[in-house]
Amino acid sequence: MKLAAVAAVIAFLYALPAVASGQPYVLHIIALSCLYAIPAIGLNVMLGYTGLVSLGHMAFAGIGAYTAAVLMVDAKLSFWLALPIATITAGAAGFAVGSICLRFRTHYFMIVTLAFGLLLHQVMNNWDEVTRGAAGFPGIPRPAPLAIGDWSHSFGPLAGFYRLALTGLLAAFALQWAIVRSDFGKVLVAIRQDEKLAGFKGANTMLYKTTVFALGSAIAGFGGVLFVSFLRAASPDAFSLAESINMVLIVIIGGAGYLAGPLIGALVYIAVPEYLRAANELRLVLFGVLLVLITLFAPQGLAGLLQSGWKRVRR
Amino acid sequence: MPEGFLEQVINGLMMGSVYMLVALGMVLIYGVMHVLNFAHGVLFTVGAYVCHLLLTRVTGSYALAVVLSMGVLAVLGIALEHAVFRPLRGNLRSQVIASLGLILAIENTVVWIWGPNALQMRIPATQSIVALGELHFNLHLLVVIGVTFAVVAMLFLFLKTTKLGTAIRATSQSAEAALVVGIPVESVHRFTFALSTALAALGGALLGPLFLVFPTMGDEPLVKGLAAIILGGMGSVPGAVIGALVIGVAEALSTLYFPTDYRDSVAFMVIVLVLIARPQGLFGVRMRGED
Amino acid sequence: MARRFPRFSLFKLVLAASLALFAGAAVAQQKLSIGIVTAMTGPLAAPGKFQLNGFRLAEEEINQAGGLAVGGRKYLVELKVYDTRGNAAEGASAMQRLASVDNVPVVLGEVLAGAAAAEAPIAQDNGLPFILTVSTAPNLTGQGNPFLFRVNAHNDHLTVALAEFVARQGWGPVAFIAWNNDTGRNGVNAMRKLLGANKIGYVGYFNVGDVDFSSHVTNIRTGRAQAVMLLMDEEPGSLAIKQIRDAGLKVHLIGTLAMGSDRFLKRLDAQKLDGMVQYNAFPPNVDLPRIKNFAQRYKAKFGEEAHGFAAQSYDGLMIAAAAMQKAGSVSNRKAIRDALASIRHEGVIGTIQFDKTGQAKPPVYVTQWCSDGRRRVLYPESMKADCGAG
Amino acid sequence: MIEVRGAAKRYGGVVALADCSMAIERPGIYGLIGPNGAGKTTLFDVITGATLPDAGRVRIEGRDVTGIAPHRLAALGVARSFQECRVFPQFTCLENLGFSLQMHRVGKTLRREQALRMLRLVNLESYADEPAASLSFGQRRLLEIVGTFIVQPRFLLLDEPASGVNPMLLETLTGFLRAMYQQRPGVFLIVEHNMQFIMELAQELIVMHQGAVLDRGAPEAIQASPRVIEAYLG
Repeated sequence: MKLAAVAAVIAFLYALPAVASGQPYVLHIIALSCLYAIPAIGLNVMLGYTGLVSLGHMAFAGIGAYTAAVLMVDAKLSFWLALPIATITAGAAGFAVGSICLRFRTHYFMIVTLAFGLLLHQVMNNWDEVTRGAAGFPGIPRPAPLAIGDWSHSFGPLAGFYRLALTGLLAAFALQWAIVRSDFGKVLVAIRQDEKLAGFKGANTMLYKTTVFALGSAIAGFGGVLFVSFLRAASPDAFSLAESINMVLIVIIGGAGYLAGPLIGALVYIAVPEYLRAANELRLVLFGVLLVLITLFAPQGLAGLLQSGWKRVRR
Repeated sequence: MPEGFLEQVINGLMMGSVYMLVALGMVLIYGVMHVLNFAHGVLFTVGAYVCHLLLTRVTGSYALAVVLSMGVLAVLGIALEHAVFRPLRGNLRSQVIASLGLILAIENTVVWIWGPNALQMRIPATQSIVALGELHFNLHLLVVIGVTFAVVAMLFLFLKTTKLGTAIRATSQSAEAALVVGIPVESVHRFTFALSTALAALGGALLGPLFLVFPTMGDEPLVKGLAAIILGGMGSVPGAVIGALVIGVAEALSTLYFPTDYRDSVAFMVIVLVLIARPQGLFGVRMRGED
Repeated sequence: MARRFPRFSLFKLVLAASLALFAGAAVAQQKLSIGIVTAMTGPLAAPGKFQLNGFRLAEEEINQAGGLAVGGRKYLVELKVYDTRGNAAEGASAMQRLASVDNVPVVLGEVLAGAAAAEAPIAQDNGLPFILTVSTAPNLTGQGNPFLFRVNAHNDHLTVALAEFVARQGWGPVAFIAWNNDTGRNGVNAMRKLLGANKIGYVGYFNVGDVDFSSHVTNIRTGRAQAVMLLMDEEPGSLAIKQIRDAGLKVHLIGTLAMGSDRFLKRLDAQKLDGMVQYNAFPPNVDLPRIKNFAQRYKAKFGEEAHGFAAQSYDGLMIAAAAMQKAGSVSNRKAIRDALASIRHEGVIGTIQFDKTGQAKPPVYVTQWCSDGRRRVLYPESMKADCGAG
Repeated sequence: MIEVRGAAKRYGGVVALADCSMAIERPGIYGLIGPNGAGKTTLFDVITGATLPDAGRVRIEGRDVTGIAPHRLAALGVARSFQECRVFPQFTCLENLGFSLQMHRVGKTLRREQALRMLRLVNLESYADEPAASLSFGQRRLLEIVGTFIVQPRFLLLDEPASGVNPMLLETLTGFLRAMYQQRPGVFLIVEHNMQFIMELAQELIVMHQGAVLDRGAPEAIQASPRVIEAYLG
């Protein structure tokens, strides 16, 4: 029953370009929400399930994005080759940085991730020869059409890319789901609850945390590649400290430690401001207040609220 | 030693003393309540704006405006402590996240009220230039440094000699023990928060005339203040003072040796290295909040 | 014909503006939405404001003249303004919305290069002409996007005259204090290219929001720089000059167009600015009717001296209007694009004509502050004029 | 089997362990007692790798394990409980036990079976699917201790297992510990303040005082030891 509902929603989303062909703006917003939800899933695995509050998450999305940009534009590599390479690069960078950051805990961990986030952002901003510097990296291509046998799909037009973004999100979501259900995920949740105890029970917590940092960074990098391919331009500002903090905001508002949390968070973060386009400063004020209220009164985020609301309805 | 080395040290000490005010406020809160308040930077900004408002609309006296803005911010601090930080006590993660939310809310409220453009705060009395040999300094900068050091001295005296100061130090060592010996921990928390936000306001009000008053003016002092208290060892007041000065000097000196577009990272990488070598910071006794 | 047409339209506008005062109630006209993307909040809100002022003035003048006459009908222009905060993703969404929901025939604006780079391809997808009026990053044009146009001179072009001037003065080494963003970095790179690396002294970058320049000042002193180029906006610019002068540094100051205005003077004093040169796209006091007139109208509406960004943006909207007239349509985007590609427009900043990459080459100026707080024009030679004309 | 040689540890100015040496040669239930601040918990922390001693070595079965990571000790068959009682609060009782088993590479299907069996032994089976946070303190304590036994450790260190447990549950606990020892004898080292409980259970008592081992012997002998009485009263 639940499965059927999910399948129906997914089918509807895939069919949307055909239904809403006159609504490219809607497709654009949903695609963008997907592209924010992917790094948010990466952060949810770290923050929501393992309890690692990284304040430099988007820097790894940036590593993926710029790696792919350079590979596609300068090395003339195909998107389909650049995507896995960039994802792995972001993951490797996450592993290296994570193994330093994870020597620290709580506040110290946050500050050290913030420090690395700043450093990586400065590299993107300052390394003119490779990243094209602060002015941004224009001319990043959309993926080339894919043809398997008789079936072919092109990703240049909005509708085509929309399906790719959706597929990317589903892949990231499926990975998250697999992680959470696995024994590996069990250890992560144990670490979140009581890291010391998990260690005495026999978990090599450092290894698990580093792995999850690398994994989260790889997911962020994967999202970053799709993001710049969607925008067809990369800009260091998209991977700044402020964006990393916004990512934390997305995960918390959506519901940290819930499978659907990052999706809800990204949708709220992207779609609501688009809806409120008029009131600009005010909408950021509202987001700030919402974040404070959620930490105070609904630490489970919107996903948690929905779940408990649903339980109440069913009762 | 490259040319200009000494001068850079002086530059660094000056900026370091500005960072100090922010660092002190943060370290007091951290020590007593174990809260890392990321919103401290925007409170600094609000302090500057309130001071500007009081100076131009209410009183013509800069000194009075500074003191009043400290009062206003102290009240705001108490309100925040009561509404946000007290309910989240003991939950580090939520406190940090709530303070990130406060940054968004407060900074954009400032933009909403005062607009995105910078305001100027001119205090004619402190505009002149003081020459020290070949070097020239703006008088207001010397005022800032003088006031900062006076405040630091007063704070130390206060913490060491008064009953309330002793209560603060006791609470920061162990809240439970403080409760046992009859210290009203709740009141100490409230007072510490008020003191800390008043210090933030003082920083903003002092810095406004030297530079400009603008919505993101608190970001830099926040980041540097944060760096300072980590370097000094979280929770150590003398550590914060030294940490702020070290950060200021390291930053200024880094311009002699490193490309300036990596200046911010240089400061932070120094901190990461120090932490790897000495996890408790320069003056910290031990890490708190480990488990 | 193409040459005379815009002039005629401008003349008509001015005439109609005065007539409109007497005309009273006009016939009900149709609305024509024009898309604007700009930074109204965020770190680049200040330049965004000047940009929007220029659009607003053009909107008002067109409407007071009774609207835009295209294909036998009159249209009242209505600006659809979206704030992008200089953020690429928000800019892309705004552009998509303007293209498909608001269905505008043309979009103008953007301040930040990174956002413009993400907006331009979406404009191209939708066959929607997009006119940049402020962003100066050189690599924006030249991406093979036929729908992208830029009214203002880009960085390399802007700095040419200044570099020539600096080279002629024999100042060296030239030090820099520059924003660590596209404005600052592109400026430094352009000057390095033009002056030669051996003329470049200390380069001090700072982040948007930094206010203390003391360590840069020290390094400039010890580096024995003869001139300092300040690549930033007016707010940090005023702080930097104050700190340089307070420190007693005797160097020639070189600035950007943000530092050649009376507003900038108000932040400092004439003595601190004396002798400073800056490149400029629109010196408001130049003795040319087009410039003087615009400066007056701008002052009447906004109560302050005209800003180059505003003048460029004003021209942007006017050239879009002219292109729609030339195309004879307010909805056929392709025709409007083609009209833009071939148009020659006499704007307030000078003659605007787009090359194959969509880049215009309006005149650029070098102005210099006099000791009395007025400005003189040093370049181009043909316009050389003394204090009070810059 | 467990050997501590010359362990020393200071926290700031406070001496927690001072040249503490102790050896346990054969399986049995050992009680570790001493006045508050004698260094019992610090000794536990040093043995289990939670704390790196300032000086001294720890050996388990002849292998130097000083300061090694807790998870490596767990792999050697060392399990411990905590004075403050630690379980995973959001995990259910089953998940808590299942996690211990998972860490010892027990397959998924076996986990549930074994966990249920253990819960039944301490009368917690009706709480199997309740989160640990909803249990009473005493029940949580039982859960914690069951969680250490379920992996059949060869070295078990319990830190004040009886504190905060009501008399009825205490009986369950005593019976459980005995049964476990009979089933699979190992080194059980138990810090305890409840003298009645530990006297009843332990074969040998080790008395700590001022950061070192003061005396050890059979419970009756220790009860009569003048040194121990002096330490407790002084």
